[in-house]
Amino acid sequence: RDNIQIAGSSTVLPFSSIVAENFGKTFPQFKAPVVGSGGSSGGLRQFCQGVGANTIDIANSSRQIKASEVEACAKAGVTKIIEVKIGYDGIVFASRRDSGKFALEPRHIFMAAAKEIPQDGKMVANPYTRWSQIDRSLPDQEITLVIPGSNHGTREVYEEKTVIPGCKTFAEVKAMTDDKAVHKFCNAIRTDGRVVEVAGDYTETLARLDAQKTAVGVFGLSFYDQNRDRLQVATISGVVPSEATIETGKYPVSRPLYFYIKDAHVGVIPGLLEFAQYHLSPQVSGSGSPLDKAGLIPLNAKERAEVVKAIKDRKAVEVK
Amino acid sequence: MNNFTVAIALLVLAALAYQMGLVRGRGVASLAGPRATHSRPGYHGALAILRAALPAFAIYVLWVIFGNQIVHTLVLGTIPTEFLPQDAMQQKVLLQRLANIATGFGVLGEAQPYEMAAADAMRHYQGLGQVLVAALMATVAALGLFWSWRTTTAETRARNKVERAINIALIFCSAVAILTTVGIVMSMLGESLRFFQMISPSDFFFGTVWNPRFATTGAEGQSGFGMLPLMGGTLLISFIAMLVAIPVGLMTAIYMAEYASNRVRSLVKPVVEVLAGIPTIVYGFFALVTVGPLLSALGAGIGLDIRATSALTAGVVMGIMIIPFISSLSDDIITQVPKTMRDGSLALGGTKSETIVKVVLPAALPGIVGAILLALSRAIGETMIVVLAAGNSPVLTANPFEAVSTVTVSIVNQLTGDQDFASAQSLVAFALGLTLFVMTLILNVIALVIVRKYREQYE
Amino acid sequence: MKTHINKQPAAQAQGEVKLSASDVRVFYGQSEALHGVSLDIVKNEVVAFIGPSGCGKSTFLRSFNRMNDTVAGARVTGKITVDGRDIYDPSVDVVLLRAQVGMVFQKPNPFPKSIYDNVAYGAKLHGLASSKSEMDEIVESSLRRAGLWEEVKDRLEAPGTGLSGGQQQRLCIARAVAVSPDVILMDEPCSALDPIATGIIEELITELKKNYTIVIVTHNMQQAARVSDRTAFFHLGDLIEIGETAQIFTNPTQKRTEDYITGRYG
Amino acid sequence: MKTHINKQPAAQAQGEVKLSASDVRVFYGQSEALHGVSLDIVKNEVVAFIGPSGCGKSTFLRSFNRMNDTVAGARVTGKITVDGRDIYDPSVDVVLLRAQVGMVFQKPNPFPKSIYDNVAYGAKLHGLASSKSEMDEIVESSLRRAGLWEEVKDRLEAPGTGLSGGQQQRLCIARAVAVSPDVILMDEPCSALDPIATGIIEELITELKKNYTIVIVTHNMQQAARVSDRTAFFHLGDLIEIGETAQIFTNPTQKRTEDYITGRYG
Amino acid sequence: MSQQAMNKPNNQGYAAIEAKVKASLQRRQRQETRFRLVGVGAVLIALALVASLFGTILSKGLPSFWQATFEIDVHFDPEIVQIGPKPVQASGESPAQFKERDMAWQMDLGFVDFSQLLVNAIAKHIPAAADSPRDAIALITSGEAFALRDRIVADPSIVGKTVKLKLLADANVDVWLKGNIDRSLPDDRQQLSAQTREWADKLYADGVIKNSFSTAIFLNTDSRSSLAAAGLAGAFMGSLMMMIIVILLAVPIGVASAIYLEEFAPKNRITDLIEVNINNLAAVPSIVFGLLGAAVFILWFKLPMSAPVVGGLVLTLMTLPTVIIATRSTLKAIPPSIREAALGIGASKVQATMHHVLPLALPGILTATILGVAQALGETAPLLLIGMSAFVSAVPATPFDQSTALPVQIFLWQGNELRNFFEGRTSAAIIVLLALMLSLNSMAIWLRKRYETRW
Ligand SMILES: Nc1ncnc2c1ncn2[C@@H]1O[C@H](COP(=O)(O)OP(=O)(O)OP(=O)(O)O)[C@@H](O)[C@H]1O
Ligand SMILES: Nc1ncnc2c1ncn2[C@@H]1O[C@H](COP(=O)(O)OP(=O)(O)OP(=O)(O)O)[C@@H](O)[C@H]1O
Ligand SMILES: [Mg+2]
Ligand SMILES: [Mg+2]
Repeated sequence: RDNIQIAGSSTVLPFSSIVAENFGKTFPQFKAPVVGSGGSSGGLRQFCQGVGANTIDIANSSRQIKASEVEACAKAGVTKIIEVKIGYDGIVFASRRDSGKFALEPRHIFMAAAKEIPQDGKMVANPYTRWSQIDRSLPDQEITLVIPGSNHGTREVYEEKTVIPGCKTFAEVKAMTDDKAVHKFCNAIRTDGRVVEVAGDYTETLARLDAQKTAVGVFGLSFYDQNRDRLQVATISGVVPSEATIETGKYPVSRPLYFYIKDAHVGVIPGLLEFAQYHLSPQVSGSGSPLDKAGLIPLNAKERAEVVKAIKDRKAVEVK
Repeated sequence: MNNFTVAIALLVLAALAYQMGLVRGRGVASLAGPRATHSRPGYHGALAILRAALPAFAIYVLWVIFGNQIVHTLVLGTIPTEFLPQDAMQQKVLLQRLANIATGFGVLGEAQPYEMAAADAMRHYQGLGQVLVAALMATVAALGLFWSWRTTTAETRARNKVERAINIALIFCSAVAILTTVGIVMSMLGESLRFFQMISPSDFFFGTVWNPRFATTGAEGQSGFGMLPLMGGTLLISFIAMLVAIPVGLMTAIYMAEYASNRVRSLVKPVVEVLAGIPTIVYGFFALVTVGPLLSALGAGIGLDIRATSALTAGVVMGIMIIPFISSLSDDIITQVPKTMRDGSLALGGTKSETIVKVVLPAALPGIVGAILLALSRAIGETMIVVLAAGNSPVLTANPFEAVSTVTVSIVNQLTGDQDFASAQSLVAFALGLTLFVMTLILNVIALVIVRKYREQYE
Repeated sequence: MKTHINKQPAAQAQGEVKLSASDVRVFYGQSEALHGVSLDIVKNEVVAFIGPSGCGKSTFLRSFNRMNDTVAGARVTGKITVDGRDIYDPSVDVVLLRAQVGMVFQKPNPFPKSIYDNVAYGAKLHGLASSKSEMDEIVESSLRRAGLWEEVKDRLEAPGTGLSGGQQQRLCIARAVAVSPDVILMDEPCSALDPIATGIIEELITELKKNYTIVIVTHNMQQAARVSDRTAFFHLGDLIEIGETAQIFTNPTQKRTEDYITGRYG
Repeated sequence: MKTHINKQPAAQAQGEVKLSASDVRVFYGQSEALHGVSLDIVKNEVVAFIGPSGCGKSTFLRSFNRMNDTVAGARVTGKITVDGRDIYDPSVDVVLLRAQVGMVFQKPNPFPKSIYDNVAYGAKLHGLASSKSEMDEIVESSLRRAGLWEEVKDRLEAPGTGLSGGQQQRLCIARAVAVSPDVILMDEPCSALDPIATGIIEELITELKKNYTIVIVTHNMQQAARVSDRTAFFHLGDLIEIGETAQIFTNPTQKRTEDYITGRYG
Repeated sequence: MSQQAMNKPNNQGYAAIEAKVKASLQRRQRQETRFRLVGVGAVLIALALVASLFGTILSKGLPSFWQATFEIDVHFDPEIVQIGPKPVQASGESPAQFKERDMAWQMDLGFVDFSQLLVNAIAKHIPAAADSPRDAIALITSGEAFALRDRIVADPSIVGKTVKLKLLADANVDVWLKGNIDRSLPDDRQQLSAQTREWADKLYADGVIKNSFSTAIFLNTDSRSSLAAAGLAGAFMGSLMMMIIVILLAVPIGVASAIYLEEFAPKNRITDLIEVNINNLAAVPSIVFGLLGAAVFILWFKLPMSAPVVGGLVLTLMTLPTVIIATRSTLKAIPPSIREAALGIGASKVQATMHHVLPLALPGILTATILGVAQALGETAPLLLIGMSAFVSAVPATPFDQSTALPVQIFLWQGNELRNFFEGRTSAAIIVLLALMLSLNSMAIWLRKRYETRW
């Protein structure tokens, strides 16, 4: 095999594809890599199937590799893995343009989605059916929240960055000592159909919004950006999601994106390290670059330098 | 000696062998007369192919599979140990390099003397191997031809032998299905067992809550792995799909086979078959954007609360997809029923519909059941439509207007999601796959028994 | 018209006309299998059709209950009436016609069902039995009349297709008799039957004659002589002659009939 | 053994034994249709099987070329030999056997192919013609011998299933004759034929006899008397009697045979 | 209905029966009409479903076959394109060395600012473009810069000349010109800057941008960086190769196993086992076949990833049950007398099957093929696990090359963020897929029609 084979997260896929395409065109001596999807889990599973031409070289992942996975990899002979962080993915709440405009707080999101709400020290079944019942400032329309399915990495971010903080604004929750119990309580979603879990991609979320006017959906920033004519974004705690606000950390809901290189393939499959470095070069993933336009929030200079160094050193990943 | 020339050579050989067998067969036939000759010349020809070309082909296949390995081992043997990389990967790179030198393509940088020597060896062994293999193939082929020529007599049971070969080939073909099953079970069993080490089987089989969460989100997942809601969803949606597909499909088949003119039939049939070829993802969107809201609005019209994404939507759309499986196949089968059956009923004063329902359909039943089983299988195994249209809400309900989820959807979600692939959340996909496999197996056994019981044989 | 010449005065129907054909032609695709046949059959008589193989007997017989409709490419012209009503009139209900004019085919074609269901089929269709026991009665009496009851009474649930050739033929006769049609068309009903079974069927015909009108195709001259009142002789798609059976067999008016009757073979 | 008692000395084969059955029993599922029949048939003779419908004639006939193998649930015990070789021996090539022992079925079953292909099929299969013209010749002569040539010579390309009942029957005879088997088993070959056609087939049988051995099932006593050398009478799965045809018809040794022969019906 | 007739229906003449028959007849005729109507209804429903699906797909997809395209003079300004002569292979130079030098030359070429050429070309029509190159370059899809490079690689003498070129406009320009985005939206909701939009309109009015038939969709492979240039060539070839493999393998193997099971296999437990087994395989979710393929073909047989061979093999295994079951169903319906007739003449079982049974079963087998191919062609899930749901930027030349497939392409496109552009593009891809399916099946459809005869 003389070209790089990549698989993994569908969130990273578009970025990877762009780099792959340009990589092939820019370096005539290398063939363009093949970028497969299959989810972070599927990608890493393939990645860890072993070493050899019939295994992939790079796994895209929208989360960091897990210790158990590193272990499983090692068992199959994939002992050294290089981690490359490529940037951040912003996650936004958006509604249809012809429905109400939202200025959300994490607390609102929790109250809209939760199965039970603390009320006067007791946990009661979620009584809210309209946004305006949660907060007068919100539009007076039916609650329908379209969130990513539990198989999505985005779901974790959604929960960690909005639901849990929103949940913890309640005194009753604060009073709980067991962290596990807090998670369990906060993450329980209502089952009356007002919260829809989408297992597919953002297009599907968009289709659901098309089918239901009042729905509010969770999207990637770039997806929203390309469909601004149809969607309007909600502010979270008053911050408008944008590249700038995410980069500076003002907008809370975002997550890092990675890919992992199989060290054993370096030098065997041509162009592996070159690809990684090209990926990290500012003209590819810096601000104003194609990846930036495609919606990737770039690494800041310091992070970038660290990652590039790690690539050059072929530093093995360390997972806590 | 590339594949192409070998293919040509083998074809020529086969043609030669056939011709020879044919001539020989004709010869003995003309001597003994057709009566006293056991097999037709054509069979002698085919037998000659089996004896000459088949072993030669087998040898070539073996060479293709193992030849390179042998050459590589030999070449690596010639390389001085100090240059020989230990790592298998590096050896591969080296061999590639050697191959480049050997073919004269050249390499970057100066080729080391030991590399040159090894490349020479490689060239040598490759050439030698090819010559040997070619010689072996020629010998075997010649022997086969000779054997055929010598042993061909009027009594040679060439037909039986050729038919035996055909029979064996047929058995092999059937074995593919068995091997597939073995492969599927093998590729899922290990992972399933690992899953059952993490989650107790009783929780999995009898649990009524399906909510496998990320391990990191705290709620350590021991509970949310009950597959009953998924099974329920699968059954519900398949049931609805069959409710749509069987009447429409079967009636379409009946109409096309019994009522429609030939023109109409030859037009309608392929058109309906297009339904089977539309990618399921397209159906998914069709369900989500068109059918769902439509059903929802219809429901609202008659005072029913139907969700846009519900078991009903997914079932209906899935039913649409499998219509051709029932309609086209049943149509072919109904057409096969001999006309005398129909005549018998019509002459007794049966109306056309009575004839169809009471005589033709029962006679065609085994085939139609096969078609329906096939369609049902498609429904059970279908994923994309459900992902989009069923609402993906794994709750145990018998209400078709509610959102549900199915086994297949969960398999895909858990397999291609972002979660830890070594965790129960991901491994559950294998357990689900295996369970579904066993469940459908049981269903099929039941179906077989039922069909056996009601099979009607005409003439 | 050609056939009117063929039609002998002696052949004129005596009594109430039940079936009547005039200038019936049948085409299979391009070829004409029947060249304009005219014929009257009166109530409660038995008419036998005889003639060499392939002369159009079956074809003509099948026109009386419009079974030719089911043959792709077959076309019937001319006029056929049953009880004076043109059966090819669009307003005619074919189902009713076929209930009235029953048929036993040349090739036995039992349904792939149990023997019982085979016989009960028509009666069930027309709702002739209002209870299970009534149906049992119909089945039994029909099988008895076809002389099959003794042979199959222990295996009524066995498939009708597992019977011997002659048994299948009698099953088909029983099946047709079970719906008590007004007219019965029988296409060589005894071809696969031994003399005893043939005797039973011939008895049946004689008995049925009291109430029904019967047309029978046969190659067996003796049989025609035994059971039929009148006999029609066909040749190459033409009705050559029709007349009292006795007269046809003893004193045919046409040379061709005579040749056929007196052929060395009987 | 029961059947040996049945077997009369007069029935002993005179000459080289071609077919021989000993204690043949045939079961359809659980029920025994043939209760141990023993019988020898010598070369170049015509043996007729007679007996009431359902007595097992076809079943026995089909055992001689192992056509019962194709019936699900059918089982044959006992021994049948052709030219002294046990045909149920595993080493026997059924195909060769069937090429040697041809069969005309009770129900005409032409292939859904053209008339020509129907007849040419067997000859093609066994390579009996080396050229198109030779094949044409075989087809024509076979059709002629079956007395069908004149009727179909203009429509050889028409489907065989579009023929009349009697024509189909003759087509099936022509088809069997075309491969010139050694032994021909005919199951009521004339059931759908008129006297003239029957005469042709009977002539054919007489002609074939010179070279072949023929077993024929018939319900027509006259026919049996005309064409067969010996006649076997079956009843309820038993071979009751076999003997010279003349003797069977004039002076049967068994009461049941006599009853059957002298039944009022012929 | 007289009491008498009730009691002894059998011995009464027809007169007594007639009343009963007539009594039931009206109901039965109504039933007949109803049955027939239901049949017509079913056919109409099926047709309506096809029509509505087709209607939606066609109305969305057809316009996408036409795309906003520049027809513009591009001057290959040597000032901008500063590049040495293309290397030629020197005598005595090994191919590897020459390749090295050639690569270096091409690399140099890669650093040329091709966008400047494009901006200059546009500036000829809109002088203001030279001042805001960012807005100008947004008009043309980004991949065209590489297209210019490829031209020079192919023919270095082009430098210095002016050539009239067809260049694809940016996807958003296409969306804007086609009106697929609400033109009245304010700036912040538009994808293009006000300046770019204005220029696009002007160039369109001037005829520099035309809505011309898009060859890109057929000739290009998928593209992520240059959306307007995304095409189906790779996916099409991949699918075509897979389908050929499926047809060549699944149909013969499937028909062979069906024949074996239905005609030859002894009817015993083992045959039952195989039968149940096959029926069961039909219900296995397609993704499981992907798992199988990844485990067996890629890991075990060491076949390449993302290759049509593997895809073809996996889809073959997936469609096999369909073909087998469908074929068996038709074989079951063939009257046994046909087999008997052939056997009786001395045909062997194989011959009886080949000469008589198979021709009669052919329509059913073809239907099985049609359905199987249709199913295989539209399948996405199993391809996910063998690396075929991939972004591949080359057209596969052999089945062992990496490739993607049409349904995968559809899947990827339907998930693309730029909905305004890709909604149409996705439908166009579906049209191509259906066209491929119909043409693959047309032979089978035609044959089936020929062999359909009723006996
Ligand atoms: N396929 C079958 N399955 C079960 N029983 C059968 C089958 N074929 C024949 N029989 C039974 O076996 C017995 C003998 O049948 P067979 O066909 O040999 O009779 P036959 O002497 O040829 O009668 P016929 O003169 O009516 O043709 C009959 O009782 C018949 O019902
Ligand atoms: N379905 C058909 N298609 C074409 N020709 C047919 C069809 N049925 C019958 N024929 C032809 O029409 C003519 C008359 O056939 P018909 O069946 O009426 O003869 P028949 O008198 O019943 O003969 P048999 O005594 O042999 O049954 C024959 O030449 C026959 O070949
Ligand atoms: Mg007839
Ligand atoms: Mg019989």
